[in-house]
Amino acid sequence: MKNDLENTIKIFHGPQHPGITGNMSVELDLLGETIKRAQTHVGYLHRGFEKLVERRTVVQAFTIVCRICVPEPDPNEENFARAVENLTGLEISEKAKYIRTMVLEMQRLATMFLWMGGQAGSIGLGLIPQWSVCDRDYMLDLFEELTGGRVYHMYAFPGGVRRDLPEGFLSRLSDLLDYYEKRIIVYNNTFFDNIIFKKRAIGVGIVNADDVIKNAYVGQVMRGCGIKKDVRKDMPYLMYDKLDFDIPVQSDGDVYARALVRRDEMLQSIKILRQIIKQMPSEGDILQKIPKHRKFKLPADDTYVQTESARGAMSYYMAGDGSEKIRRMQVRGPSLVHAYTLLEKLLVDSQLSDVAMTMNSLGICPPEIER
Amino acid sequence: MIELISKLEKLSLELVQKQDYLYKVEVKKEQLESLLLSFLNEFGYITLDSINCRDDLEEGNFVITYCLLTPKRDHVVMVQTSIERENASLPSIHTFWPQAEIMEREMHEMFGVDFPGHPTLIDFALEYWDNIPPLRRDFDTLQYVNDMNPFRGQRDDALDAKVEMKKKREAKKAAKLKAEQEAAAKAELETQNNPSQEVQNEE
Amino acid sequence: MMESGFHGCDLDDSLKCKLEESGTQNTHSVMEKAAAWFRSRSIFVVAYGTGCGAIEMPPTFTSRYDAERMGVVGVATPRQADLIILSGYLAYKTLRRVIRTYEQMQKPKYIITLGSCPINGGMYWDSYNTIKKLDDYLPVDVSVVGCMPRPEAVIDGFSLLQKRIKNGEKAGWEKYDENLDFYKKNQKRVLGNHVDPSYETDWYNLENGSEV
Amino acid sequence: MIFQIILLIMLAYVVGFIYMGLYRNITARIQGRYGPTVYQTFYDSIKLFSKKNSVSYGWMFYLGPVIMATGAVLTLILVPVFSDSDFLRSVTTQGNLFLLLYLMVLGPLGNALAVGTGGNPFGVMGVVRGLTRLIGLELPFYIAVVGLIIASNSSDIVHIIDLQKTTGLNILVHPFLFIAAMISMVGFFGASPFDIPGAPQEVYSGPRTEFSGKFLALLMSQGSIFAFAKLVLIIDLFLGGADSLWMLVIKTFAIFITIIFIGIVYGRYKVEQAVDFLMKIPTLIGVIGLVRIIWFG
Repeated sequence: MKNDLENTIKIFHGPQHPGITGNMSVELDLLGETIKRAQTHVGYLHRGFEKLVERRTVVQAFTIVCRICVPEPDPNEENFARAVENLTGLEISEKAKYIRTMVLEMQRLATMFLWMGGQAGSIGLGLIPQWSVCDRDYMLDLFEELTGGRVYHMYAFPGGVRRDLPEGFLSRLSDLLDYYEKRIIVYNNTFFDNIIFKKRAIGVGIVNADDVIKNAYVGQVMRGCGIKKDVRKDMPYLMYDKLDFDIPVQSDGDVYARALVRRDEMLQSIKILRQIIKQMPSEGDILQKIPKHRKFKLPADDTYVQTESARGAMSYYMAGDGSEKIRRMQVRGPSLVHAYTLLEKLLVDSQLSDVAMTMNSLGICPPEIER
Repeated sequence: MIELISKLEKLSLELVQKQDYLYKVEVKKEQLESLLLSFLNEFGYITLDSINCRDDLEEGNFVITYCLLTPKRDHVVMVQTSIERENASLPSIHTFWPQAEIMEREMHEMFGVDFPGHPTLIDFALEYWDNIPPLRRDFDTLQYVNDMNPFRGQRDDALDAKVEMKKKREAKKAAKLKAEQEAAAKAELETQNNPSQEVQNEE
Repeated sequence: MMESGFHGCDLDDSLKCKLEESGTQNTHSVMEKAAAWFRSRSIFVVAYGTGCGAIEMPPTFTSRYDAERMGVVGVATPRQADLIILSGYLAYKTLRRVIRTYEQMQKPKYIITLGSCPINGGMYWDSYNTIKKLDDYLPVDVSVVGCMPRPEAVIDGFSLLQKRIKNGEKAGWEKYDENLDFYKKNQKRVLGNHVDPSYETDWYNLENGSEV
Repeated sequence: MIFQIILLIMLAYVVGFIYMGLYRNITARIQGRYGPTVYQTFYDSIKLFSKKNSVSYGWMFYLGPVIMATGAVLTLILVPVFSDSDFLRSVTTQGNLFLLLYLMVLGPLGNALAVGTGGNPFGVMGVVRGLTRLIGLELPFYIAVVGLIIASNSSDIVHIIDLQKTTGLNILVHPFLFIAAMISMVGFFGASPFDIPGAPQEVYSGPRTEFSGKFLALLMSQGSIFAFAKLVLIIDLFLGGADSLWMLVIKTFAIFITIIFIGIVYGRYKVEQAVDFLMKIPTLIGVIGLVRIIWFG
């Protein structure tokens, strides 16, 4: 190892780099273009969320938790809301559960489109980002109509959701899903079946299936190795136990397998959303009234909740102390282990050309690593 | 699950069910490493999902929670222990779980917990930090911010929000009162002028 | 909470910030006017997403909002860039890199900030790791407010910047050159001396020496 | 003579920049957006010329763009632009293919020398990638050119153009050679899938990483002049040259838009994959064309 590192040059892949997934950096020791050692550096986006949350009441903290992961804020809101509900024993109505499930699946679709842009951009296929980011925008329009926010929704409040569905929303969602189904065929032809994407992605960034379980790799990394696990099925929350969907798996464990898993998950999300549109109850409370909003107290207890985000299981640990403030909220997103333990391992002996592609396929989101 | 309860009872530990998929077991610090090892090797909880730390300043200890999963991933077991706040240190478990390395590094930086035997206790998110570890509750972030990074001053023509709010509220109240009085007076006047109005409206 | 009348720059009187609102600068010759017009028509943005606002950069630059039709294009390196978009809050660690990136850019150069965080801390006003008041450390040309600003707002920010360049108004980099001591002192106050090259460097002479 | 050379360079500059603008515009339309104006690259280059420069790596570093520009301009004035008309003809009657092939490599080599002194690892990586790719690109192109030289029994471009009037266009007579030359021409244009030297997701802008302001503008200008020269060379060799300005524009645009359409639907090959591909498929096609000429000529 020491001898290998003797003649290397050290470069920083990021934080100012077009090929990095957000504001982070990977320190690479290169021999030619082969990477001999990789080390991840984060902290460029550290805001101290966990400290900020400790200084705020539940209602105040609710507005900032969605900022924890920028590309997909909704799993954060869901986790936060569910943790508070677990601690205080709030029950939410069936309609609110359906709406929350719907928002989560919509967010999953939107994130997948953004990922597709990044993944195609990392191999220089400039056409796909242009299309897919635009397609994602149509979903953001629906979000805006539903919640009032394009990116940050602040929607899943402890005890339900903040607002009822607008009139005719479900039919508009249904139209968009029709459009997406057509588009996914186009993407399949231009991107997933693209000969150059196949040539570059197959056999690159192979994750060992034995490591997956022990090292707590989650999401598409796990399912790309043929392990059929998903929080939505294993520890069902909201309405997922009443919905019919599959968990797509691939067995190769490389970048291409993860891409295919994501493509199939998009189709599954569309399937779930169609069921929700059909089953959505027309009547029902959307938000359970919390007595004394400002003096809403959390009991001295702790809980741990998990949600399947678009990149894997995202967990929150939350503890109250009998006062209005939250004693401790710790976020454990999928990126933490992926960006450190996994990425540092995968990049060794790969090429510089593979760095951006590998990072994108792991779904690394820097703001969630360091909060 | 019953199997696990009986196994833990042998070690005189109690498994508490917290939620549908959530169990918790509390141990002493001395027992922690051996218990985690037996969770890994004997009970089949081979996934370490996260290590969480909580600062109980009033009791003077840190509460550390290890969240473990089986390969089935259908429930979470929280192994909880509390350690002294002063000179806090824990055995490092990065040899059992590689991902613990980064989690412990983060905990070291944010809480100042020491991990003897940990290979890379370097900076995680902060850079050149020389204050109390920031997530300890005796670190006052507002004080720190005011020292480092003062607020933007107001404009010269800015108004005091509290006074303005009060004024607005009073004005609103006065306006409401006035409107009510006017409405009452008007109604009274109308009923006096044409008493047949109500009948007409009903038609 | 917020103390009224508290001003950020506790500096010597000699370094008192003389950053008045930028007035119109007279463009002297036709050549300069022409150059200003071409500058406004072609703005290269360095690819650096410093905060949450970076999530609205892809929509802005791709087919739905298409900033390229205004001549705003992304480039990879700071050497070729005219504009850096500081999209949101800046942690101290990022601020070091941003200052370095900004100084690698070639003049004339501009800064656009997105969101409320660079203006007054935004919702991270009590965070121990982010700065408030970016304009103490770097000269900001256009601030687009919002959390996040929508792509339309970002494009509006671009067009405002283009208008200002076209009119030949005094830009941020000129202010930065004039008040280098003020900015360097502020940077040193929050970042310590942990920036390469160090703050003890004689900036004025260094720059003259390396002028080509 | 001098006047005509200057006029030719100006023509190449304008047409080249409009083509580069069209490249961006057509790409944008396919991507579903409005895109920049056709003159956008021209604005870019003027703006870059007006930028200040405050970095220095010594004179060798700045010689790089100059060498590249020299290579481009020399290539341009040795390629016969118009075959039959007197307009702009006097300089280019003696276009020799061997000299041209040499000049086409001059630019990248000069740039490599310059970037090496810059010391930026990404620049050096980009140059190494570019030179490796050049090995792959040259082989099919040279095979195609050698095939044409054998077929027409001359290395004079004017002669090759004249010959096509009697035998028919080379694109029809020697289609294999045309395909081989066309694939490597995609690479010479830096279009996908052979655009690895300047891949922004990997090495920033590759060889251009450290260049800014005037030197970047010079690189852009030489790029557009060179692009025009290469297009003219292709139509001279395979499409029978051009008699008038209209013919020139139509024929070069046809070649150009083919390159755009190929580039837009593909990502980029890694450099070893690119060389692997170029050494196999286009080379094989070229060899088939060559064998066809030699045995069945």
